[in-house]
Amino acid sequence: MEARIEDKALLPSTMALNLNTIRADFPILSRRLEGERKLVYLDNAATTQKPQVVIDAMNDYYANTNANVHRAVHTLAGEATEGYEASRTGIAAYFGAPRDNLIFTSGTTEAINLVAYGWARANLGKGDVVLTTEMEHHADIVPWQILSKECGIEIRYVPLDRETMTLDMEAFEIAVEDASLVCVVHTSNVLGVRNDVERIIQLAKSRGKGGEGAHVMLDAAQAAPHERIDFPELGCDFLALSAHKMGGPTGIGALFTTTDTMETMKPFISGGDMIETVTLEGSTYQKGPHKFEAGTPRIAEAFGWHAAVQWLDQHNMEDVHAHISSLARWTAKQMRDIPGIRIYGRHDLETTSGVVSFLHEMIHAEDLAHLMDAGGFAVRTGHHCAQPLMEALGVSSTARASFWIYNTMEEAEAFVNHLRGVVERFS
Amino acid sequence: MEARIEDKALLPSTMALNLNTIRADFPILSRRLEGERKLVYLDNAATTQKPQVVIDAMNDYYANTNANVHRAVHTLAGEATEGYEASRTGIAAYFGAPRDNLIFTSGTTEAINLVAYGWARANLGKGDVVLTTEMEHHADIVPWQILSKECGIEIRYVPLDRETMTLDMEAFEIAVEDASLVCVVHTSNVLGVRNDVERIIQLAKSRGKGGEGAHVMLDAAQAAPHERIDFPELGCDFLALSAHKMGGPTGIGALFTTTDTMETMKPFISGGDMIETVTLEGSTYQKGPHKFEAGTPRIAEAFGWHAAVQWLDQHNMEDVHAHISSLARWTAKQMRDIPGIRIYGRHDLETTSGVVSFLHEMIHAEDLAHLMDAGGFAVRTGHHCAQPLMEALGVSSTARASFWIYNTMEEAEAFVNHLRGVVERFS
Amino acid sequence: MSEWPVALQEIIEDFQDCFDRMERYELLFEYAKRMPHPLPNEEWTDENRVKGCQSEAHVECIIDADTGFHIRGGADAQLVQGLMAVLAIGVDGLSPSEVAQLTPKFVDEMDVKASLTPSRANGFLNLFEIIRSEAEKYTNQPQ
Amino acid sequence: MSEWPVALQEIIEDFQDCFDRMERYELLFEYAKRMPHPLPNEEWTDENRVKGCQSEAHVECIIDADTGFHIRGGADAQLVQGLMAVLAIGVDGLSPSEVAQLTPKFVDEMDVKASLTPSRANGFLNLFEIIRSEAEKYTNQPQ
Ligand SMILES: Cc1ncc(COP(=O)(O)O)c(C=O)c1O
Ligand SMILES: Cc1ncc(COP(=O)(O)O)c(C=O)c1O
Repeated sequence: MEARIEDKALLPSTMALNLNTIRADFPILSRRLEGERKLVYLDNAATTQKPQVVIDAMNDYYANTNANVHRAVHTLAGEATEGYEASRTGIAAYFGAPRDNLIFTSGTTEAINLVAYGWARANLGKGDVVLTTEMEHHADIVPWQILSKECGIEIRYVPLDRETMTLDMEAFEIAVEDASLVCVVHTSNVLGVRNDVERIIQLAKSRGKGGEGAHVMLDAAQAAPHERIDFPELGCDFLALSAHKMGGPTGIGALFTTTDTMETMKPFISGGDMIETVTLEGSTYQKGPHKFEAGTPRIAEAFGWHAAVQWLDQHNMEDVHAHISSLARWTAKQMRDIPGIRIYGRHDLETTSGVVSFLHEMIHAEDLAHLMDAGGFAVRTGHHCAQPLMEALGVSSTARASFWIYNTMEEAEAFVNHLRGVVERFS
Repeated sequence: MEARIEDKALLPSTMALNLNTIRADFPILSRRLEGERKLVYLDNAATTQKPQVVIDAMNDYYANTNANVHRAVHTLAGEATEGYEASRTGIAAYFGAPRDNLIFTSGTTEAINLVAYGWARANLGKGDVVLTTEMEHHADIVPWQILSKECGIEIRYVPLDRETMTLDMEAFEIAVEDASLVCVVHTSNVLGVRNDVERIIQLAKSRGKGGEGAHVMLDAAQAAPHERIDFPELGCDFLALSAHKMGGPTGIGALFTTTDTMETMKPFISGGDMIETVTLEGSTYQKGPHKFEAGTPRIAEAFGWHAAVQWLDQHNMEDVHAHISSLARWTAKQMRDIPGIRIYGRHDLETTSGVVSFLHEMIHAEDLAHLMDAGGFAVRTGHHCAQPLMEALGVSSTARASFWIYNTMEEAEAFVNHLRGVVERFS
Repeated sequence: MSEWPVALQEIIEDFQDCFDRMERYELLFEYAKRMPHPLPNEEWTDENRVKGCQSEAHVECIIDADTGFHIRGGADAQLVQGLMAVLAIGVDGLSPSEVAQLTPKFVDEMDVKASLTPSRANGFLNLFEIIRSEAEKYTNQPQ
Repeated sequence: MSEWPVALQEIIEDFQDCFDRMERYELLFEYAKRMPHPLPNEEWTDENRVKGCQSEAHVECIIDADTGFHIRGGADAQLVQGLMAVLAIGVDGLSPSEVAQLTPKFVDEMDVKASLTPSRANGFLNLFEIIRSEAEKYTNQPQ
């Protein structure tokens, strides 16, 4: 059975994006694979491709400006500092935040570690509960496990509701009362489910820590490429992100945090640039984000990420989300008709991101990924750094197709058709 | 008085390098500043410029290969993983080391923090002495100060011999006996002095920790761009480096450590990719460097750094060092003849790197840097993240010119002449 | 270069006849079913696990004085089991010294290598090396 | 746009006559010596320190009912002190409300801005803002 074209009525808003111009911005999309096969890149939840403007921004930095930033007098150093700090301003503004709420890190993982080492170690101890969920990426589990061994905090996990494939919000409402810190993935990298983060924050603030209000950290690695996040409006205390999942380069990400909370944080990685004075007896630290940014920063990466948010900013993120989400939902719907395919996630919700996790009852996920790759379709397979979620789903891995802004309906159709062929031939 | 040409006899080995072809490899060197002035980049100790092959390697990665690495089945992910791991192998080999001695970090600063958080916190405690020096960069001071507050280690500093501008090795010999960990800068970023690291390691191993042998960490940020370092041959336990100071990109560096020592290290930054299994109850970790590399790595940066070591490897590093060192020594010698100029460092030693720190008795260092910049000369001014060393030198900052492989005798002469003009006009 | 054991040579030719990667995969799926001495799941242990495979793969070697060298193995992914079967069939009944002298180059001739991702290729090389070194232990030929 | 206070206008023209950056720097060094009301080192405190300068710079404003607005200041780098002096001479004796209405744009007209690094420019803008807001406090004009 071919993909049913009439189902494309699911895709009203795609019209708002000019996919031809969008695709033309990404050099890799014209790459041909072995046997002149077209690349259909559906591994966007792992990392997105980069528009030419991002590559150019870093090129231009290295070819014309490169110099170490801060404390600098010469022309190049001045330009580099100006560009680097303009990147901070621009990226922060994209997230609705003042520039000094943004601490550059190497990615979401380091950002969450900064919350653990910088804030939690200074502010939590025995008796404090860190509430997280079964839906988390390992980046939001392992740092808490390490911290708990060290300083006696207790970790509790909000379970996945296995029926609805969403967080068990009833369990959350009860558990939040004991929590000093609530750490939740904004949008799941496996299920595509967007958690009701507004309600989670509201509950944590009103009922957390016995009514005192808990701190909230959101893992927005998968959310940032999908929707426009306004950090102050959300009202959480920490927001962790990676540039490479939203069109930016590898090696850079951010922790957003409020001025008040930042003041309660201890330094984490230390060295040059984060100090005010160093003597043999001791040191005093800078104020604001610089206190947490030791050493030569990710300068070229900041330029690249800045270009990425400027590129994204050309588009209405609601249109972008509608496009991606409807591609994923259409694809999931078609796939349910393929014998033996099972889908994980809630593809009946408009808030779902571009992720479709699936398995075939006979074909091993890894074989499936090879067989899809043979058709030019890049899908990922594995536990997606979410083993507890796999455990909750009763599987050890899934295959995952994930869409982003440049993917097209034709690619989704081709994907479904190739998958159908694979299943017919190999099961 | 013009720069004396006969002193160029100091420069026998420059002949071995073809500076025209070398310079042609660096796009930024043809940049013109305000008023069509040529750029003379003398801020190499802060960060070096990048050859086109490094820029191209990252470009090519983003335009043709970009995918997240590890646990990957599709073509791009396979190529990215292969290239990333080939970078590890290639970079490690450049330092004479097996690939699994190399832990990627975001730079020297994070590498030293990894020693502090990953090794020292697990292996040192009350009663242990960390021996470092007055010559250190803040990156090798502040992490120890933070650790000492936390776990009671004691920090001792080997003083600078203010006469010879080198480490007081007699003091070192005595102090090393109590030390569990010795942390020394291989080559000073302020003085250009290369410490006798071979002897330091030998003493630490034979007499450290009451004869048991101390661990040794070398900060090789300034050494790597200057000489070929063979990690196993040196015999230290940790070697910290930054790519951006040796022709590579920002955002990446490494900690080298031996297999045995690595096994005694606790995880530091944690999350995905560094675990073997994660359950709600706890996690087990990967073996080798991956245990310390959580999250999406600096993929493009690894490709870029790999290209940088391949580029460097075309040259004999002894010739490179001789070239840079003799430029610096020639320059320092000329500068001593300029009235009011005072030089910091030992420019009579062949081991000295490309760094010339200086001050004028009347002209403020920052003014000096501006006045040099007006001539197109990029020099840095400030405490160079070495306030304790500034204190020892009795100054609050210096101006610093630092040479690298692409700098020429003509640039050195022009620098000296412009400086002479500035001093005549402004003092 | 075509100095491969007869059984292996036949397999190589089988694969060379394939039109494209999908056909080669189909053939590997076929071979996966023909594992001469399967290793049932119950016998999968940490000791016989092949490291470097993403999926589970387990292998053991048997040397029988009369019937020669044999591979027992199993994997949960069929492509892995297929590669394992190719090897198992290719060397079945050879002497340990013949097996010890084998190189993994036959995979190139099968044109399968290009279809293996690096991690898969690594897994395969680990598998091959386990078998080769196991055979070497039992070989009389020194050197 | 040339609605600058007379003294400032003269300084601007002085700088516009400069041939290049080195000459402008020379002129700034000159001005550094002409600080109308120097603030001696002994009076440098944390309170009067200008933040955002790499080097030390300190400034205080005096408002005298008879003689108007005055800047006392000092810096260890001459280029900073020169900029400070330009400002101090340019506004010396104006009314607070005149000073409060000043914009830092005159630096553009002096062609000096291009010669300032961003950190220096920031330091200068901080200095300017300290003085402007200090003047504003003493101004009778509301808004
Ligand atoms: C001697 C020395 N150590 C450490 C560092 C810190 O390196 P990075 O800023 O790349 O982390 C530097 C560079 O500034 C240095 O010169
Ligand atoms: C939900 C989620 N959290 C955290 C991460 C970790 O991000 P990074 O690897 O960029 O640090 C990822 C990406 O893998 C993710 O999908």
